Amino acid sequence: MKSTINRTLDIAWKELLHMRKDRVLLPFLVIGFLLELTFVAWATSQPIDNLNMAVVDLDQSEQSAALVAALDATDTLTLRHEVADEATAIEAMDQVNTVLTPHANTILTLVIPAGFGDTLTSGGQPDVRIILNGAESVSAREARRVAEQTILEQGMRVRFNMEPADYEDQLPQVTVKYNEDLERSWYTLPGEAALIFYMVTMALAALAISREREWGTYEQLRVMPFRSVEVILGKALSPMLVGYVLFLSVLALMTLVFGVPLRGSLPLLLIVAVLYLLAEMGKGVLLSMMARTQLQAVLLVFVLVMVDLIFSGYAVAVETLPQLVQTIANFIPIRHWLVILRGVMLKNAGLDVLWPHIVALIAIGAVIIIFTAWQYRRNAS
Amino acid sequence: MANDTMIDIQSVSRSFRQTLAVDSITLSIRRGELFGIVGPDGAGKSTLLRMMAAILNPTGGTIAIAGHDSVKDAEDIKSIMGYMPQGFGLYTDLSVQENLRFTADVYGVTGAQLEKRLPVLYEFTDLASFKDYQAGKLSGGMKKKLALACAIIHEPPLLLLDEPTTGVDPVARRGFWDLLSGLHAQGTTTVVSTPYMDEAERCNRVALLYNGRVLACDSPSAIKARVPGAVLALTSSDNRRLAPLLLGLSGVIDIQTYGNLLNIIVTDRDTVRSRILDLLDSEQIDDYTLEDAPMRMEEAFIYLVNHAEGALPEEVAS
Amino acid sequence: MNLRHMFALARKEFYHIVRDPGTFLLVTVGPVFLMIVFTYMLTSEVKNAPVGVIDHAHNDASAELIDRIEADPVTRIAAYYESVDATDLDFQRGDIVAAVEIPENYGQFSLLGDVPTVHMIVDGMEPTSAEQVLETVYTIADEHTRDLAGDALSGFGLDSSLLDLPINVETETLFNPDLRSIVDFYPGLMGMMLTLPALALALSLAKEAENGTLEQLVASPVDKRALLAGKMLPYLVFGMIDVVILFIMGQVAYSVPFRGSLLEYMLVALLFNMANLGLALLIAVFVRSQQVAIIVAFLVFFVPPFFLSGMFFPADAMPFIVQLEMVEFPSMHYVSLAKAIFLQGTSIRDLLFNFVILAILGIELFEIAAFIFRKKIIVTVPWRKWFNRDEKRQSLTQQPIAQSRG
Amino acid sequence: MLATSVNHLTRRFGSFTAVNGISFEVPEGQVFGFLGPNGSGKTTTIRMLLGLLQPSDGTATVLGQDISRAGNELREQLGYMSQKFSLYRDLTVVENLRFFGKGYGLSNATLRQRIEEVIGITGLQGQENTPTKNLSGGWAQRLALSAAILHKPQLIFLDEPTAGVDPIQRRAFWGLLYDLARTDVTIFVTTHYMDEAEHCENLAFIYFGDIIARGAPHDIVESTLPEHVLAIETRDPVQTLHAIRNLKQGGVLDADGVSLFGAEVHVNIQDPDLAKSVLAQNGIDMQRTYAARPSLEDAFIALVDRVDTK
Repeated sequence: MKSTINRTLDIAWKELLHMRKDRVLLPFLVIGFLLELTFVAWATSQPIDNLNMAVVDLDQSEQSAALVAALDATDTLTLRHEVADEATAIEAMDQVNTVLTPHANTILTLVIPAGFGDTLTSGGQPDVRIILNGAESVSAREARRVAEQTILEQGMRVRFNMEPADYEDQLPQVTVKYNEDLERSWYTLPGEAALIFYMVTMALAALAISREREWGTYEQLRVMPFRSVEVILGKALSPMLVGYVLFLSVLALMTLVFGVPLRGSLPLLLIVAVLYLLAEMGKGVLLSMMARTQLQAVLLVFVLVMVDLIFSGYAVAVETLPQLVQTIANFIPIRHWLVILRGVMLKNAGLDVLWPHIVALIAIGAVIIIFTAWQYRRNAS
Repeated sequence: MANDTMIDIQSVSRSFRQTLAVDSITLSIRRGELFGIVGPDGAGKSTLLRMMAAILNPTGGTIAIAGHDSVKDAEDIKSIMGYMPQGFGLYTDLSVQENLRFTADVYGVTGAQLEKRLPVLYEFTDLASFKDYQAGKLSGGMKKKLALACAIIHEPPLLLLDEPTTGVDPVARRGFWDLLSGLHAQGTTTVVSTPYMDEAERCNRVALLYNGRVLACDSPSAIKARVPGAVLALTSSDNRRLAPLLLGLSGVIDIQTYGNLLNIIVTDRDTVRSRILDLLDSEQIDDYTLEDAPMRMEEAFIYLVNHAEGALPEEVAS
Repeated sequence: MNLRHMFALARKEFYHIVRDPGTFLLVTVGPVFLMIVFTYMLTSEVKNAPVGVIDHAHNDASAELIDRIEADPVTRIAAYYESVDATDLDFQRGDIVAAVEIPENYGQFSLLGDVPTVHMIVDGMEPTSAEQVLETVYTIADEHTRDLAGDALSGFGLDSSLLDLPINVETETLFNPDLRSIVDFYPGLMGMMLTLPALALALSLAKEAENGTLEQLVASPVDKRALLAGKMLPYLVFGMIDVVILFIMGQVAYSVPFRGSLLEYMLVALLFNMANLGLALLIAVFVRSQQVAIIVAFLVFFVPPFFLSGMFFPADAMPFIVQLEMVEFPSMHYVSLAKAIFLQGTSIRDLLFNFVILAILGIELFEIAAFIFRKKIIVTVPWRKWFNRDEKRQSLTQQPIAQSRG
Repeated sequence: MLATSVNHLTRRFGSFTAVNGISFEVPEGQVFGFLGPNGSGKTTTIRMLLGLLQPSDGTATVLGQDISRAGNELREQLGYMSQKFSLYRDLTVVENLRFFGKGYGLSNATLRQRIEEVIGITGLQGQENTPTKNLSGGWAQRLALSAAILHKPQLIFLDEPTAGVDPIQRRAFWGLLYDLARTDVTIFVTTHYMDEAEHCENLAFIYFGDIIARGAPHDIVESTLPEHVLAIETRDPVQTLHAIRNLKQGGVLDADGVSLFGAEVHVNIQDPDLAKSVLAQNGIDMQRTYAARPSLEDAFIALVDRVDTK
């Protein structure tokens, strides 16, 4: 008589064979998502620069020219149009970039009133106006930040002959921890990696039983002398394996190619990944039992992923979300996994800090797997 | 009648990549015939039927349906024909009535014409009391009846049915064939493909298809008459022991076990019969009956296949 | 095109949509649900971010600063610490996202120009909210310092205007005064949601091919243009219903301004909807299995518009070749047009280039699908072996007679 | 000894009774046919015997064990080939067999040997590494049978094993079943093909949850339909059909059913000779006639008819 472990492995081996034979699904999932990771990495590391700036210089003085030059010298803003009056400038903001008319869309217009130079050199406080294009809010926000800072520096330079270093200590001091350069990709990439990891393994697990049901082999499997826990674990094992390999490669890709730091303990991450996988596998197999067809299973996974994304902190830190959302988020495995993953990678967090999330993962995983096994047995009778 | 031929198939072939599904078949089907295309899975039945239905172009040869070329005038053919694909080609989420009305719209049967036609079809297929059922909830036999009703909604002179009774139980199968006989009686030309040999016997003429070729095309009785030899039916108390011994007798081509009855196919009735009697005698079996039995279509088919393949013992093949 | 056939198919397709809960949800609730998820992920504003305080001063000035931080909706005071080092653990846990260290001499100015300033530490892990928190706390601290300095100057009998910035910047924001990102994402997102009906259409055609009902249709005299148009029509209708629902949702729930002509926007949405559905038909003409259809549709519908249409990432920043490539995708033109009509009140007349291309795509994609679609069946590859003659022959030689003879 | 014995077995789904207190016995080493139209309760019965479904009422023993208490030990002695083709179509022949063998707890050495044996029995040599989805209907069926007999079960349940398989392959398949039966394996087959049912040694007909006939195929036909079928070959079958129907309606001819059968007209009558003379007197064109015994299918349809009219 063979042991439970042996039988579980028999099923797991068969599942691996299925995966090897499917020439569409696995390659699509893996290549598709690695492609997406690269896309996201590229898109989020793209600096917001060369934004189109228009200038209405009614002063035409040495000082106004210097101010315009200072703004043009920044990476963020590029002088595209010099227009005679404000009305023309605002009209330009109506334009839309197309292939035929690139750079038509003005993000920021600077209006320098007459007398600007004189007021500034005579110690007065001259006015300038900034007109922002709110239709491109992300760019506009960045343009405003850079413009205000540059105008301030230029003013200090002309009026007090002070360079930024001279008055730095009079401004609040800022230290940014963990992600010193505020690299967007450092945050999005681990999130994206978790998402890929999550979707691929869930999709594979969700197919495990719905596929048998569609093929008509489900009944045959139940006639064979397997126990329910052997079937479920066997079914979960191979998606887990694939998921794990994928996780390792994504981790390597992130750290080695995209330069996201890995500051904490790698072994800790590798172990917790298994716990996280177990919880997600349970969910996948559960979905699989609910679905009648493979297509339904895949659609269910999509819906679940969308819901989980709200709570996961995938795009935005959970801490900044409403309290209710934060409470619900505690019951979602990927939320804890993201905290752990980012915590270890960026913050060098250890067990002492992360233990509540690890405990939560184990608890959620256990509940899901027990519920799944119970459902399977109930299905069978 | 000016032209007696409904379907004229001239050396038609069809290949899929490297494989030849239909291999230069020439057939002619007359108006008013109930014509069977019989053969095992993969013989090319569906391919041939799909080409007749003008939804698959031949890679060689021509098909003319009532004088229309199946490639050039495909759309003309489609309006004079009713076609029932293999499987259930209707919408399971629509009701019986909705399916019928949809098909009627597609075939341009409308208004008063449709209102007159529907009761006739309900009566014909016995589906009246199910008209608001979703088609997916009907039993297998009723699905087939519905599919047939849809195929004949525009009273087509030609009906093409691809394995209409596969997976249907005998009661429903019988009912379905009674419907076909009814249509036949009304003069509809019907081409039906089937893997079941007993159904072949209900056709006027049958083409036996094998490996994309026509092995024989004739009336069922004429086809059976081609098989030399006869069938003897033996019942005895110890058939299981006898079967291998009988197979060893010369002149015995094959044995089919039907429970406690053995159908013995022999080359020559009289000589082999006496050999069998000798064997029974030497085995000391006396509570037996040995009778003549009719040749079955299935036996004829297998004989013809083996004949074509050259797999028969010489004494039979000659 | 035979209109009777088209309407017959459209009616049938409508039944399919209404009777299949999955499809029905996909084309009705789906877009709304997805919109909520997307807007949520992309535009959430930081509220009550937990901030730690290391107060070395313990005076009125520091208390006032702490009050101001607490009072700001973006931030709240979460904990007090003795030293900066003590904040480490809470930073790692994520219990605080920023900390403010107030120096011992905070609020004490001397005429020598010493300006005691605060030191702030920000968790930069998530840059978007980190920037918001940083900006908020920085501005509070800077203004507070200025206020204190102003008071101090008045105390010394000096004019507080000395502290004024050298240049006064007045900012005016057009189209979206509060620079809410949802306002400029929303029109584009509305278009993204229209991919759901398109996906449903592609699946529906693939399903007909899988179930064998397409074979029946192909064998009927229905003309192919009517067949495709009839299948498409109900999805077009549901797509437009989605547009209306999402439009109202944008006005009511997200206060997205609308400055252009509603008629013009609806026209643009209709064309985009048609282009999307045409693309779906094109996919379905080539792909006749649901599973593959869903994969191809995902690649065609979601990836390009998301990353390349200029909805989230400015199209200007793309390499020119990518921009040129995007001309073929309806989503780029839709995003340009929708944004301009919504926010800037621009008329189609000023965006003729995009409009004309979108219109061409809307009609042409359908035409291409109809051109390629053949009223013939496609025999799928798995059956190939069935026709393999060698195998058949082999099967026979081992077959009944030879075998039963043993 | 009995391979299976069923006593008043009942299964209800809600208010619907799928199997209604049926009883029958299957002697060891027999080919037993369990027949009925779709939805008559065949599959439900098999599922109960396999332990996949609990009976609502009644008892049954399989290989001497009570089905409501049997566990994995019983399962290891049973083979099952389900209605739908139930092998993994993306795996090759050998991969499938290996999985099934392991599932039934065969050791590696035994498994290798059994796979070779079974492939020999079912004639799958040379197809070992063919993906299952590329096998045609008949070959796939053989593979399914191979998987079901791999662990040398004493009793094999076959649920409509030849659905969709062509006649040549079906015939070969039945040859295999008889070879197995010779090794004292009991074979329990459900089918709705009557020509196939004729192969069985013993039959039970189930219809809407009730057993309506039991016995050897011949006996069932004879006890159900003592009359004959008269087949009339004629030059114009359609016209002849109408003529005979008129005779029947006019009370001239005493016949059960008149139907068109290809080029022939079939009439069910008690006495063929009497009928022939009546037809001849009435000027019916008869090129050739022959009388035949009704088939099992005829008997089955008659039985169902009787139940329905009750």
